[in-house]
Amino acid sequence: MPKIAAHLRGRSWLVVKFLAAPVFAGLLFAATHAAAAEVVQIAYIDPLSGPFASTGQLGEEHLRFAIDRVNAAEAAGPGRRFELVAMDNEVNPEKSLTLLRKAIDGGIHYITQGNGSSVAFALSDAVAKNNRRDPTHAVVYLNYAAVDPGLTNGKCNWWHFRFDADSDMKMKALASYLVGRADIHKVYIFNPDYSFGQSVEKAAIAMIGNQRPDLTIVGAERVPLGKVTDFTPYIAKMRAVGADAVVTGNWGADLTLLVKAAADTGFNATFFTYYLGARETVQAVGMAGKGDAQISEWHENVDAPAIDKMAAAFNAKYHENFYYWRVVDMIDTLAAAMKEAGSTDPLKVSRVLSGMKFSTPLGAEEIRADNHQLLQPMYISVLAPDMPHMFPGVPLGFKTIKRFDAEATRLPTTCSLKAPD
Amino acid sequence: MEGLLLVLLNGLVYGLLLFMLSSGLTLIVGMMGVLNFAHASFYMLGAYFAYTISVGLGFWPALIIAPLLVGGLGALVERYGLRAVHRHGKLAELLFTVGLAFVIGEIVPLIWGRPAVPYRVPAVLDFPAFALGGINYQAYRLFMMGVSVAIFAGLYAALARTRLGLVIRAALTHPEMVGMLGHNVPRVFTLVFGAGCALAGLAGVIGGNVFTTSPGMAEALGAIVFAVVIMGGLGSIPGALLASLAIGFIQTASVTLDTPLGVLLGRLGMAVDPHGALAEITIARAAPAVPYLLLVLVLVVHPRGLMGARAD
Amino acid sequence: MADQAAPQTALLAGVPGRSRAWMIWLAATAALALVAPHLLASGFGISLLNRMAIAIVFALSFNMLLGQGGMLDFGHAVFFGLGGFATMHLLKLADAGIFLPVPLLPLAGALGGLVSAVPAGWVATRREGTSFAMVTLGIAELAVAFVVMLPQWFGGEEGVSGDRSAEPALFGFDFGAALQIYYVIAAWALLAAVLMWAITRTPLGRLTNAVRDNPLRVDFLGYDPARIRFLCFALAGLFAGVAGGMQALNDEIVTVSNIGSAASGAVLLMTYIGGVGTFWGPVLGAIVVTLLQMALGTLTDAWQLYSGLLFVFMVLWAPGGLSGIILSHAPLLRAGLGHRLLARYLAVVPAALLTLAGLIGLAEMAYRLQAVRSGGAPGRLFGFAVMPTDPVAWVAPTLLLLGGLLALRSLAPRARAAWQEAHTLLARGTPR
Amino acid sequence: MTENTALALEDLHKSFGATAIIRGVSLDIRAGSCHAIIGPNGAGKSTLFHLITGRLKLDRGRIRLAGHDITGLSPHRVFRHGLARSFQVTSLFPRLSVFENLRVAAMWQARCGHAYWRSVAGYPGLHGRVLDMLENLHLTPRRNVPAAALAYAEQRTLEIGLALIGGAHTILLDEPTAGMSRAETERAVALLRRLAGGRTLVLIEHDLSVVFDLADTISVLAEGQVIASGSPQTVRGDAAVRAAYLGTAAEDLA
Repeated sequence: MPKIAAHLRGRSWLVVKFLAAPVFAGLLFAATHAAAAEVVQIAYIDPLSGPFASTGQLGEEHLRFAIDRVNAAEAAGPGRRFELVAMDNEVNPEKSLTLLRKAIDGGIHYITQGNGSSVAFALSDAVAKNNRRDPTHAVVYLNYAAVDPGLTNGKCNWWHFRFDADSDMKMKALASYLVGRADIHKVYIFNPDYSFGQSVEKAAIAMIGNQRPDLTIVGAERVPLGKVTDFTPYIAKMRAVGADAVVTGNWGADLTLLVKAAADTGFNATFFTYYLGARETVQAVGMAGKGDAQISEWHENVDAPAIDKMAAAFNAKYHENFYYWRVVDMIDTLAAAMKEAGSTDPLKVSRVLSGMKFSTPLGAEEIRADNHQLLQPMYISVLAPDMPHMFPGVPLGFKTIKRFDAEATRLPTTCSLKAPD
Repeated sequence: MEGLLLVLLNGLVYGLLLFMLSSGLTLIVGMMGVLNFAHASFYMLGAYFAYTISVGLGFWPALIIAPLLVGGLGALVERYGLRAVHRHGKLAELLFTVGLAFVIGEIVPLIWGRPAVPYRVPAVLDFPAFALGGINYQAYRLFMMGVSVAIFAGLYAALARTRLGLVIRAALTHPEMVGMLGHNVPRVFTLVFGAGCALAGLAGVIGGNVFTTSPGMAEALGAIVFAVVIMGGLGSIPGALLASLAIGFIQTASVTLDTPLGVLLGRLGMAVDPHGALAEITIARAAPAVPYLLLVLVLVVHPRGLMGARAD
Repeated sequence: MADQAAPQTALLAGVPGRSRAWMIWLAATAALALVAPHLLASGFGISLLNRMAIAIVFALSFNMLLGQGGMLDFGHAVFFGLGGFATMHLLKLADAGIFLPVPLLPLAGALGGLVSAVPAGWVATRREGTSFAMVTLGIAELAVAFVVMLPQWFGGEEGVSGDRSAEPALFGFDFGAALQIYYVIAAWALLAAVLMWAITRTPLGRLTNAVRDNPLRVDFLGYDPARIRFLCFALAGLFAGVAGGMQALNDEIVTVSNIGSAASGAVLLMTYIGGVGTFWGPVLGAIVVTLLQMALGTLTDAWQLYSGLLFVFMVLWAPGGLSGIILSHAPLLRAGLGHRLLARYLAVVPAALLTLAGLIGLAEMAYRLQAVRSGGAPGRLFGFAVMPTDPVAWVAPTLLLLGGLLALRSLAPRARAAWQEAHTLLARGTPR
Repeated sequence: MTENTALALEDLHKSFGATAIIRGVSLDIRAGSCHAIIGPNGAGKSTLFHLITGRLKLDRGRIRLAGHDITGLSPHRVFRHGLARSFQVTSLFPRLSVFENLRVAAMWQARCGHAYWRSVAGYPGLHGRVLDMLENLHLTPRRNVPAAALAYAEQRTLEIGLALIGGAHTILLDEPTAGMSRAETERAVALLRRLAGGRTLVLIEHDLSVVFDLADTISVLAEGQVIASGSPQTVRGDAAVRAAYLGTAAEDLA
């Protein structure tokens, strides 16, 4: 009983501190504004606890790395520094909205997020409403990994900028490669059963079916995320229809289990994936992943020495493999836009970002003015032995089998954005 | 024909796997009446312990040591946690295990890190043992099935045929009586809980390398083990086996059916809009929901589960 | 649980003389709700109040089942979420130009919750105890599976969103502003709470308590316990739906995550920490847990561990929840026995703080060790620069923890004894 | 069966597995009488009550309550036909107050239904009826105490009160004085006598002084069959009863 009394005491202290926090934050904000050095806070709203924490943590490390680079070079303009404010949303849309509110209260005008299209839709929608209702607290939303095409089509808005190719763009690249492979005749499409998987499936059927007389789609299946323990029956089904390629948007544990089940049962089709590239996944899949393909904007064996150096620095600092080149790209681009705008005002910066053209060590890139989707070069690569860069514990590395120019990934959009007044 | 055989075989493999995963829970639920929500956490601990041990000593020592460690931990939890909440009733016991699952879920990544650990199938068993319809079956799968059958036989024999089993079952229904006969009832409960956790740990040792050993694995195991235990009838070992196999066969069979659900409902006499949302869902897509559908159906028709003796 | 919950149920039980007190409470709560947003004066503060109001209604509806009816529902979020979807679909209709006053939309949530709770309740309430809980677990899994599979109705991963301010303004309010929607939500919370409280005073409310205590006996008194459980379940679903509708208005988006096990788990946590033995316990729990979720997360990475430990702690040592603690002390304080406890309690505080400091120290060190391993900075702890890779740094918190625990071992029983003594005195002093 | 039969049992049978517990029991219980059922342990007395009240399902036989066939009805439906019971092992609502226990028991008769739109305090007569019963049970000072906190004899008294307050015309009492002291038993008997008021009481009782004190008719149950039935005097002299009651009980009978 008395223990609890103490506990309660602790709690009420917490409440006081907590209620006082906005006031302090406000004071702090005023103080920093008065000073010469201008700090631009970027709120990072992603999972930092719970089952998806490792992905969120990886994103945070990349953001910190990218921000350190920008600050060291004063790339956002003289005296202008970026600062990351990490917020744990547990991939929960409702919690994300509350955190967005908190960020807005704290005077933050830039947020970034990547995990979960559900969160992305919620944030994009809330940001648009907030900016309309309260323009002085406008927020720019930088999306580094949520790939639902809807975000830059039916549900697009001015304040959302996406730095990852959407699932349709990735499928366009995958499909053009697949259709060109004369040895592939029967394709099986296998996806997680939520909107991302559904859009992958739709795109795959549209882009792969009817392209070549001897190339058919022999099956399309969706399974609930994280609910299947044993994938063998699904492999048996694929095997029964004679599939020689499997296109899958599955990720994380489901992808690992799928690829391992295929290897265990001796099913030899090539898996064309969206998310094989994460170190955690490659390590879990092990040699079973040999020969399987992924689509990405970069991988360790892309010939770009400047990024190699970056990757080496990142690996040394965080004991993790550099993975999100696009996060560095995104922060660099934001810094460049601020420098060009000569301001950190969200509207001014967003006007610069919209339609911005620039080049990176990988080639020319463009943020489309009509839907704020970044066009960037894409690579299809397969896990192969004897590569210069291989994964720790697994003697495999990604090997480019096809590169696409940024322009080649452009798709029609239903969106046409206009800057707000 | 081959297709049917394949479904049966895959169903059997999956069913036995489910039984292995849920056997420890069945034991604890059946003998103590505690719905142990931390079951999946002990399963996860088993996998992690086995990984750590196998790095140093190899898989086979891990197979013995890890379940013992997990069982010991379980016994401690019972002795110093569960026993204290016992007097507050069943709900408190259940909630205690919920909290415990939460805490273990946080501590595991602190020790082993957030990414998955490379815990692999032992090389001796990593080869295709036989093939059916072009699908290879790993020797390790056979090993897994063997362990599952052994667990069943062991549990069944221990509870039904030995004096200890008799005492345990009596302790559940008539604790005072058994206490008066000179048996230490609390110690019996500690023993049972420890044994249940050890079985969870064993499932972790064997399942952790086939699946992935990561902090998310407890959550991934999820409610399915509860579906098995409840459907089988709380605490009935043969019931759990029956439920596992039923789920295994039906779910595996549903995977092969691409008939839309709408057509099925139509045949059952329900009017379904042929272009509506329901018409698009195939039975195969709904397959992973099958265990829960079965669970609800079984409980509606037969509230005590397939072979349960008690209703609560 | 029973030992602490018993007295207060008796207190609640129809003593006609107490009927004025609730009006004072209601007026005070309404007044507080009216001024609260102005005291906080920040958008985040208001959105936090909204979350609390929603959580309060949700937790109260959950406690209609758990506390009042003895039914542990593992899928209560299903009705919350479906109520939210129903509200959102109407909001979209409103956006499309059909006249539907925004503040009344949670009524659609009520309907959605009720309509979904009826079939679920029909199946589940035929059982009691553990079987009931397990059926709800199965129903929840099924509901989630189907909601995900039906993007046409539930929007799949992206959920369903609408705009509460798209309609023509009603009496000059467009409900876009945070403060306006706060008052809508606060009004609903107050209304729902009053209604739920009123239901406890009706025949069904009393019968629900009776079924919780002894369903068999109810059967022999002319009532079908399954029917009472069913009605209670349906009503709880209705109010969960109201909470879902409030959330739909607040967030302007409803997603599958509202239906899932995490949401069902959260409401269980809130209700239990607040205390299931009283009507108002869940209100307390909803407020405290919402604060924890939102505030603790920004203070430390280890917040989930702390929440878990708090939960285990409550189950082990305070199964009556916060309201149980308050109730076991209120009569003592009222009888002027507080001074007997104060000294003993104060003696425990330093020991408890010591234990807590040690525990927090160890947890923080562990989390920082992880951060350092992946290249982060260790930061400062209690004002000290710490280096978790240095084993020596672990000595201090370990010693704190051990010392605290040792002190507690001798001091806590004394405080407990003082508490029991006071209760004995109370019992002797005021014969009932 | 005659016009004023309250409860008629016709050839009731019940087995658990291979063991036959009730083997063809037939009884007519006269309205307004106090009918005691006695018999050695394991004779099937409590099982008989469970069968009458719908707690257990009959294998065979027919039960009529004041002319209505109540065979196979669930307990609450049986109650609604006017039959209430008390339990051998006290069965109260432990967390509810004494007052609330009685009020719940009186609700069906006060036509409360399942109302959730109307305060329970607003039902005419309900409150007064509970207060009266509290007085009769001598529990008024304890009205706000949770049932779990009552002393044993108080709990037994409340148990009887729950059976009596519901307005049933036929009341089955399963060992109402079990575990009570001499003085407490006497009080309970007085209570039953006072409150019975024209209602039919069916009594299972081991305490034969209570039986002979209260009952107009006694039936003796042994091995699942009625071996004797009649006035106390008749039963006292019955040879079969003596045979069934070997040992101490037989001396009591004499």
